[in-house]
Amino acid sequence: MNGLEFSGTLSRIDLLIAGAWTTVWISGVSMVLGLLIGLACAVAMGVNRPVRLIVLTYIEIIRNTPFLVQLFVVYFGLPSLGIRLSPVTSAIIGLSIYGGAYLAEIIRAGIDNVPPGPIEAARALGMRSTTIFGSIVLKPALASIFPALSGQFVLLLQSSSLLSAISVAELTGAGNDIQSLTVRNFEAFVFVAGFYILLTTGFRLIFAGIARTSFRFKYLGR
Amino acid sequence: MSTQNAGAVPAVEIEQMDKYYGQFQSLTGVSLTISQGEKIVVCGPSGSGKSTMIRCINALEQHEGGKLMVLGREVTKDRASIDAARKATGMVFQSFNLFPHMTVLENCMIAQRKVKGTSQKEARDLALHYLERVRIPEQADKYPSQLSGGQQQRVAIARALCMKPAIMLYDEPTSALDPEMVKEVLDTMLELAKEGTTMVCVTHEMGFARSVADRVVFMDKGRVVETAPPKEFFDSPQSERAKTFLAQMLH
Amino acid sequence: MSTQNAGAVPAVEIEQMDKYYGQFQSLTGVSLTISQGEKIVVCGPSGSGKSTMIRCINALEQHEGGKLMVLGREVTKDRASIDAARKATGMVFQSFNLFPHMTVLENCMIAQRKVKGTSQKEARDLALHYLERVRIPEQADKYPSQLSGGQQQRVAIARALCMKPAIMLYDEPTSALDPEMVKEVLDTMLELAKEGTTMVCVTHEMGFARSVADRVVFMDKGRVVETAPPKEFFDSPQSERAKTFLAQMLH
Amino acid sequence: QGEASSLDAIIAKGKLSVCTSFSTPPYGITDADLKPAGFDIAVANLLARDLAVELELVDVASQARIPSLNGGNCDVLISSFGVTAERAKTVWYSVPIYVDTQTVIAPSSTNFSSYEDLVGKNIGVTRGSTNDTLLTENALPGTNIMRFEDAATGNQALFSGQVDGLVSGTAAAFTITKETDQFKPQFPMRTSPMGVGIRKGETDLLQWVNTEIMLLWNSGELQAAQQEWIGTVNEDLHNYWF
Amino acid sequence: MFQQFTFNHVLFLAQSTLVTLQLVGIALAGGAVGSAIITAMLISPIRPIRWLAELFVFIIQGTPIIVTLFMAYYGLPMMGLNLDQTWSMTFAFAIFTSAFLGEIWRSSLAAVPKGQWESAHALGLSWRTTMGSIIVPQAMRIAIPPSIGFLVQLVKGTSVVSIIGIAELTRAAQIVSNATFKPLPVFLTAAAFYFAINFPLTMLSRHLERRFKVGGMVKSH
Ligand SMILES: Nc1ncnc2c1ncn2[C@@H]1O[C@H](COP(=O)(O)OP(=O)(O)OP(=O)(O)O)[C@@H](O)[C@H]1O
Ligand SMILES: Nc1ncnc2c1ncn2[C@@H]1O[C@H](COP(=O)(O)OP(=O)(O)OP(=O)(O)O)[C@@H](O)[C@H]1O
Ligand SMILES: [Mg+2]
Ligand SMILES: [Mg+2]
Repeated sequence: MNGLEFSGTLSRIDLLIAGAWTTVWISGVSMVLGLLIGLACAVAMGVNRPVRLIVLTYIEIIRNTPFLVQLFVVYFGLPSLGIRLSPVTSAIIGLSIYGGAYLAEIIRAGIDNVPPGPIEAARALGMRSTTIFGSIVLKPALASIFPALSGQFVLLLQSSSLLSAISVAELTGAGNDIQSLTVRNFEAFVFVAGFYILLTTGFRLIFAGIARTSFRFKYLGR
Repeated sequence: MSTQNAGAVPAVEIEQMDKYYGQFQSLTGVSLTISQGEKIVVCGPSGSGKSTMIRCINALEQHEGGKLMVLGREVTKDRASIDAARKATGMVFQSFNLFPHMTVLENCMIAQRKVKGTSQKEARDLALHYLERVRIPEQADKYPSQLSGGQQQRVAIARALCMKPAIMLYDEPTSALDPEMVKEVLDTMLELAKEGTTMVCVTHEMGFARSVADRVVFMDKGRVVETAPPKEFFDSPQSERAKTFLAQMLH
Repeated sequence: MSTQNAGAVPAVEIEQMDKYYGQFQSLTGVSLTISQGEKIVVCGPSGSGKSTMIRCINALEQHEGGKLMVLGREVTKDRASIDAARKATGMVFQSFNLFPHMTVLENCMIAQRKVKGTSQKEARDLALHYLERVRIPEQADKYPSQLSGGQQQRVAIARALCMKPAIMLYDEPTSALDPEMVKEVLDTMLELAKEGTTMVCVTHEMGFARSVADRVVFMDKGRVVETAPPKEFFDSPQSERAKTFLAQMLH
Repeated sequence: QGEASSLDAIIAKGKLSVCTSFSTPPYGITDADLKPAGFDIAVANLLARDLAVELELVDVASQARIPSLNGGNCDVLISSFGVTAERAKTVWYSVPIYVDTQTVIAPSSTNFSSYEDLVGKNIGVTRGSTNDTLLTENALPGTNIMRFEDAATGNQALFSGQVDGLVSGTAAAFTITKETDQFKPQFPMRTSPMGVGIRKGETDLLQWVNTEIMLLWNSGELQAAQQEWIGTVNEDLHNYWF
Repeated sequence: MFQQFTFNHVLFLAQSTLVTLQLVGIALAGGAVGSAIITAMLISPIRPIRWLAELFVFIIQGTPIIVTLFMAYYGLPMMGLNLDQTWSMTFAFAIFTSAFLGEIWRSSLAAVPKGQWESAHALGLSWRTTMGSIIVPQAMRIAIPPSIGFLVQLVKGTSVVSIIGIAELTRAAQIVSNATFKPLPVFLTAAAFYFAINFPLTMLSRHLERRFKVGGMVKSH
């Protein structure tokens, strides 16, 4: 195995592109679902102690066990309870639940970090708590955690690399296919790494763009 | 429900009000009656309970003992009474507390829209009206972070005014401003004061107190120590505490 | 190396000094000579370059044009000249900048130990001496976060004094303090000023300027606009800018 | 890959290091005492015995087999290692030690008799295995090929009903069918010889392994191992020898 | 049918947990050295050195650990480094750790307020003294909670080596699940083991975070 030999990998680049696309869309859908779960949990944490405890249990269990194990539980474990999900569905559910736990914490922190001043001002103006949450708290909260959100998305994207374990044909899986076809393992993974870095960078840019348009107020300082 | 005097109802009536933060008693037996249209300046050393009192009037804090009436209606734990107190009062904070994610105009419109259900157009017109009153209509589409401190505070005043409160409460509205901006905000307030809305203002701007206030309320350690017209208060304070306080204020 | 005048060397000599931050010119042709033992108060509107000037004297910033001499030695990019300038000057910042992980005593000892190589005992004695001078020897073993703002600032002063600088530089030393703490720090500075160390102080405490300063330096837009004894400056400022500035300062 | 004889080196260090898998029944599994067992491991034991050295087993996943061998993690690879032309460019094979017949194993209620029956079904394979290549090459459009990281994961998919069928050797199928009648092999697809993997250039080691296999066949020990673990004996194995 | 999921298997999982901890330990040891170097490079005044370290962090943080793993696993032998499986894993994790901890430590140093540098300079303290006596002691407190947080990530991250067949906890669970064909209880047990390692770490990290944030860093003395 002396010398690098990229031609075998290059000629199968379409596999990598297809894998990258799977990675992107599954991660994207899971991120959105995860955000919803995270938001719901973040709000629920503020409800009362029992609810808070339930949410914290969920968060701690997910954060302290490997995603791969969670994935196996969903894909191989649930059928023994009569719930049979396709690899892609399992992947999306697994990733969303996984991401949701992290996002819940981040969003909670964002909500807690909204300065009390504007909230008091809103109360002084007679607004009710639901209005205050929706109109005054949410947007600044999201704005302040946006870097963390985008970081979490990148981590989610990377976690999706484990999905090939349950036969989802994502980027790492495609890399594995190529390496078994070409028997040029290192070359295949140089490409895979390159694709991930491209995706990561691309997503960071997109997120930065979203931040600049949606949270314009943050970037207008004097 | 209200102990109405003959003629006009007092804007604010406080009787033996107590307020605790946990163990700590922040207000002790505070009594004060403010007539409608009156201008009150509240002063006193740090921690004396000035903010606490003003926040109680706005029902941002709940008092524990005594009685508080705003426009003749008692403020209790009851949601409706709290809403009524907030409707009657407008609050301007030391640190402006504008909504950072909304433009100046949106800041002035949101409460009208969400609390009063005013239409978009009406809310906008009223907001622009008050922005003109505080002399910054041209800043309407900027975000707070693009404004100077003085301008931000004037937006905060306009925002409060948009709810047409009977009583304006100011909590050290100029103390977070650079010297050059203090003047523009004080001028704005002075102008508004001339128009007859009731005003309660915590401030240490003695010049302002002299020229605007009907009465100065001096607080210390959670109590109202002295209440007097400004001239009397500044030239011949009665209590020892006020004397030393004034001496320090003027170095 | 130094353009020595007859008699004593000036404490600070600035000639046509320029300073840029990137494109932005923050100081333009600043000239100022400060004799040893002189007390200078620097004032002027925000952004006028007061901090920049004082930071240049301390060599925290490097000036780009002109000449700066501290105790007769020119300050250049040369490491040794920078060290000399820092040795000659003590700096007290607006925000104290105490080392939070060290006790008050350790704060006062670290530079003596590490820069001068003073023995543990000597460093300790000197630290305690200066803590006494700023009237907080009893706080020696506390951590900064356990002190009030005024006390923290006094520790910062003691820390600087421990290095026995010929020139003390203060950058708005009281503006981060609440009114009651301002007085204790100003009193401390006043007492120190009586002893003959050279002092350059950026402040807007006009009472302090009147009672302590030999000269007031008024800056605007990166230039020294006016230099005059305090009485003259406050009572009959020459420049238009100083007039409006003073008018606003005193409302 | 030095000049020195790797066979001599093995003997000198007194240890034969074998890359294999502990989770590929019946070739490599763990028994009730959690000790490695299975056909590949039996062969590894025989090799070590006849070299008179200690045996060291290195558990590697399917797709890591070649890199592990070439990376020097072990001396030989005995891990249900099917012979393919592509792989033979990178490693050397000994003569086959077993010829498996590939099949689809599926729940007993199903009847797959040709590739056509697989259309529209989820069929699992181990990623990068010879089963993978076989199915990929022969599957008709519409067959949903699901690639799992290793035999363990693939088996789990079959057992949890996540796939309708799993391409596997009859040997692997046997492990399952001898335990339960819920699954059965469907139609034979192709025969697939398996050999011992050896790094290219290690002529003396290859030579020794080939000789040893012949001797094991001759003594009947290879057949016994096949019988014990796979349940059948490859009577025509020597037809595949080269 | 098949083997029962017995206490023996649970013991086997427990043993494999030790392998996981071993992996973490070695990765951490290698990573600590690596992170120190990367941190030093990241704050270096020499730009090309800084860029190099930033590029390294960018690539490693932009790549899933499993891909880093494959690269080390397949790539090292190509460079003539014949490490065995465990060592090539360790190498991959040390690289992974260096990039993440290096960045955590750099930002902790940067989080020390600028005023601290300035007052140290104003007192004439040398760069070394400033760093050693003023900045690093403060940065360390800031760095501890995220470093522990990363440790949790690392413990979980080691599960991916199961894919190349190191018999750590996740791989052991696969082996047992394949022998018993009872994936759900087996993987839940494995999850419990991970949880037992990580939960105390998470709690510790949260506790420290809260303490450093609320109490200010000094009151904790
Ligand atoms: N949320 C709170 N929890 C506990 N104590 C509080 C709280 N808010 C205020 N206090 C205490 O109540 C007392 C009165 O506070 P208040 O803010 O009313 O003083 P103030 O007169 O407005 O002072 P300042 O001039 O500094 O604004 C102070 O001793 C303060 O420490
Ligand atoms: N690090 C920096 N980078 C860029 N511009 C700076 C920097 N520091 C100061 N400036 C600019 O230089 C000018 C002078 O600043 P300086 O801090 O000296 O003003 P100042 O007179 O001390 O003001 P203040 O009273 O607000 O402290 C200002 O316009 C400021 O924006
Ligand atoms: Mg107050
Ligand atoms: Mg300044």
